[in-house]
Amino acid sequence: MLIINCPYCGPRPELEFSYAGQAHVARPADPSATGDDEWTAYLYLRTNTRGVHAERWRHARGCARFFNALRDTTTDRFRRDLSER
Amino acid sequence: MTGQRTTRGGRIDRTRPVSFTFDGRGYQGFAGDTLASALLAHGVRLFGRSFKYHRPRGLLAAGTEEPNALVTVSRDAARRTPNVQATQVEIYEGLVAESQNRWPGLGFDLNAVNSFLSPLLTSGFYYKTFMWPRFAWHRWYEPVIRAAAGPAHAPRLPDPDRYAQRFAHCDVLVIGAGPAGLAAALAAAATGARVILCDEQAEPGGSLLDEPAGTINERPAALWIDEALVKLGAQPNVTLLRRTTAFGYFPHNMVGLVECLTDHLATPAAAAPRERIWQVRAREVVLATGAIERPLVFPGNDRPGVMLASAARSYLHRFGVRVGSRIAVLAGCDEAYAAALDLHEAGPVSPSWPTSAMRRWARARRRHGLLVCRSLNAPPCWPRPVGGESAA
Amino acid sequence: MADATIRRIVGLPTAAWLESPLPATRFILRGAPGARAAAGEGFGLSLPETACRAATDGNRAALWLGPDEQLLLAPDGEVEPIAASLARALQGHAYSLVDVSHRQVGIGIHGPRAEWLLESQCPLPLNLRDFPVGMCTRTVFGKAEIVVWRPAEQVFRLEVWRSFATYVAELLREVDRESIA
Amino acid sequence: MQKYSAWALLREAFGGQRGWQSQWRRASPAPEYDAIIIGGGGHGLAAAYYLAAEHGITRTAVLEKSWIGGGSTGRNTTIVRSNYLFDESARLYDHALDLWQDLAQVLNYNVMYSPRGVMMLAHGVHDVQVLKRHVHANRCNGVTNEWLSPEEAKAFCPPLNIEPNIRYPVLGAALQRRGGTARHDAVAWGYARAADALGVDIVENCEVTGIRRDASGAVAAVETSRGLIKSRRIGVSAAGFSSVVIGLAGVRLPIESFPLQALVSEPVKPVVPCVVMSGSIHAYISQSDKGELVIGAGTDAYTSYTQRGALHVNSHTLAAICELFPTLRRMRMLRNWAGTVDVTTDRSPIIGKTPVPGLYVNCGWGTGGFKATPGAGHLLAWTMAHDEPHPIVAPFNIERFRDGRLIDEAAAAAVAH
Repeated sequence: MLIINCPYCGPRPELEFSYAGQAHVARPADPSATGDDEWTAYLYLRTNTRGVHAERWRHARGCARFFNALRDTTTDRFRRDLSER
Repeated sequence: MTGQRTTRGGRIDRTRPVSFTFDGRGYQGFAGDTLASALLAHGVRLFGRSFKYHRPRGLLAAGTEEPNALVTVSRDAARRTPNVQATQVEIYEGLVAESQNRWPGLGFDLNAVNSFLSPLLTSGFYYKTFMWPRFAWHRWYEPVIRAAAGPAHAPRLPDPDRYAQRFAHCDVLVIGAGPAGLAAALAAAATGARVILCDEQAEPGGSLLDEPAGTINERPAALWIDEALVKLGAQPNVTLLRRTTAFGYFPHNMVGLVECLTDHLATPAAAAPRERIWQVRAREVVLATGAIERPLVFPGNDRPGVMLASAARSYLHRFGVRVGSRIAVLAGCDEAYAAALDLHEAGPVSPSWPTSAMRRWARARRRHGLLVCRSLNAPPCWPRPVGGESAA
Repeated sequence: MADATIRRIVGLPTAAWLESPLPATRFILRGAPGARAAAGEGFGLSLPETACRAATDGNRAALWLGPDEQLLLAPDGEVEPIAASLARALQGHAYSLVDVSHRQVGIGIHGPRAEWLLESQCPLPLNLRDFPVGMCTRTVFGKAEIVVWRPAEQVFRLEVWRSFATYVAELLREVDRESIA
Repeated sequence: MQKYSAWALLREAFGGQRGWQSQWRRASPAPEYDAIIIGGGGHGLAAAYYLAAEHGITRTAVLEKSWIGGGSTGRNTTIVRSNYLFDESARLYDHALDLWQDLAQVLNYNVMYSPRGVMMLAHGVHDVQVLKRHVHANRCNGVTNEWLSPEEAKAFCPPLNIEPNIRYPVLGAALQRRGGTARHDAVAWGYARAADALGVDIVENCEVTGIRRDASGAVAAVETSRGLIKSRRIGVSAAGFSSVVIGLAGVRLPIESFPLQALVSEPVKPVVPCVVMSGSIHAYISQSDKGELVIGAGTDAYTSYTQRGALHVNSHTLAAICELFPTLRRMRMLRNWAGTVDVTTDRSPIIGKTPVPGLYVNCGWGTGGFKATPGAGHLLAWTMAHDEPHPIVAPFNIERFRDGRLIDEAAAAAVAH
């Protein structure tokens, strides 16, 4: 069970969180003008990084807020200094 | 090797005899005995049968590293626990234990016929055959192999016991309450840190329990343990968990512990949970798990009568049991000297010679240029090279 | 709703250290910091700005649950006056105010073993250093989501959604049985 | 290849066991191959075997970064079944199941395929509806599957608790009798031995660090920890690390990698006769021939390559197992481990060509790749040999995500991942 640093509540146990996948996946501004490949990339393609991964968590059973964090997927260690609201 | 109880010594309580049964036969031990030590004291040498060839098996160790002496312990029809190490079972009044993986009995096991088939049953033999006809693996061969495998029976009735779980948080988790673990816990607790100290044994002390003559800071080992426990017990920031095994080290310093609460009691309270799982989150984890002796490799090293030298000391000093009257000491580390001396002091070590198999092994090793030592009967019981070879 | 009725519906167990259900008037207030300040005036108690802290005044309490979410607690039966007063104070602010009085059940745990009872199934450290008096948060107990608040050293108050209340209370009692043994 | 049989065993018994040959050579990589498979798990070794055996492409190498069968092949719970919902899946998984039937004879290696039945439990009305739908859909596709009442389920698996008042009551079960288990190591070793006998080089401790492409964009070579190896035909079968390997060629996959844990108990005499799975509570159990109870847990919530997971995931699974099998509560777990699983959005695999000419992929099997080992290898080999997708795997292309032709098997995956 990971310890995850919620930027609002501080370090808390993983049981309180929901994982929300890769961070910074932006929805195309105008879907109707977006080509199939770009739309597919938005919906399905993920970096699946082996290394430092920018990801989103939601403190679902805590303050309920989403936030971003950096975690090394080869060690599961968070870069605590860099989690942001 | 036929064990016997010494007249004094050991950490057992000789004023409190405890009766139990093994394979239906009644025995008596003392409070503080394990099933292994109590049976050994009665001269029992045969504790089990090997997995494949059903060869006879005795005690190799005195602790949790015991590979042979697996037994089934039952409190009642629903509370049968298979595959328990006899070295880890604390005896209580009325304990019922049975040997496993034998038919009709431990002494005479018809399955030992497998031993004669050993040239056929080489490792991985099942990958090389049983392929014809196509359907036969699942219908014919596999059921026979499955029935033969598995050393014990799973319980047949629903388990009526309760089990508990809890989370815990600490600054320092110390795993193992031997000399290193106790020292680490004392040092951490002195700083005001919250400390959890756990040990799989009923009694903290670890290897010191096998070293009554040892000293720490010029204090006798037993006294040092007692003082350490008093000091730790007086501090509210310390939790000492006995009979508690750390079983897994999970991400971010989460350690799983299992605490045995009632298996050592003759009459546990009805509401008492049998075990408690602890999910401990520790800022720092100290692994003070000690060392276990590696067995030496020679033909027949798995037969009853061959035991780790450290185990022989443990039986002597913790349980007041001499593991035999004629003892050959053969070890790969300096533990051999201490073991030989201790065992000798507990009653003269008879002139002991390696068995013919060991002699053959020793000759073969010498041909390869390895140093071979044997224990001698004359005190000081100091090994010296065989055949004039130099120890240098 | 009368106390006895709630007890019958959720079938909560009772114990000397367990007080439940704790009837109350409950509101969830959501809104920006401006709304929080205004609501404080309407509620008669300045709402906590520090994360995971509760503010109390007399028999009213406000619990910080999130940066834009507060749980307001008041004695049973005060829904209408509080709602009206908050509506007046919050005029002009963007906010949401939901009466959750009957959505959840209050469970009080007190005594020297309260911390030990809760730590069995709650993954948070609840010792006084990590969870001081006045701290509150949403978290989990076993499989259930709860709000836990420590109003005094040996007193915890849980707010549990109604359908989980029996589960939480029974689980607490199960843990209690460990200590009897 | 030395023939394995009862007779060979007997001969060696009298000959002092000196006549056994090593099962495969420890090959060093040659400078060039007609085909390279990246990943020496069951899938990759099977692909190499079928390339050599059925397509005559014997100048093939399998490049494995550690030891063969040490990844997901050695970490799974060995379940074989084909009770998936959609037509495309039915063909894919039943193709594999057909190959399992006589795999031991084909490879001359006893892979211990044991059709002991796979039972999937329904704990609620929704489960009942979903599983009955599966039974009907399977039967329409000629895939064996049948519906059992709770009493029939208990008759098939006696230790199962079907009391109505438990936390996860059993309301019925779908049973695929043809499903079962196989011995995972034997599958990898059997394919390795058979492929080696046909001339395939199995190169262990050889990590691929780059994929080179020529001016036309087609693959030309792989850079490895053991040097550059040329080939114009490269198949990637690197479960868990598919994104990483295929990313070396600049291709992105709709895949995320999660930890998946499993456990085995101490060995006991036969007590669980079949495979029992419960998709809605993330638990499944079977018993190995050695007597260990083999238990699969759920995936952890987050992507990770660490091959380890959290205790609470196992605890959840074991709590469910103890509820369903109350006689097993006193059993103790001996080992616990995790693997890394590639998960696609629709929980179906990707097999076929990639946008890079000469580069083929077999990935995205999620938690259920073992069952498909012979089929996936067979179909990847066909696809690589013909440079066009085999008709069975054609729907499982990468483009299905762009084209909106997803094959959503989440309900059949048995673990919510």
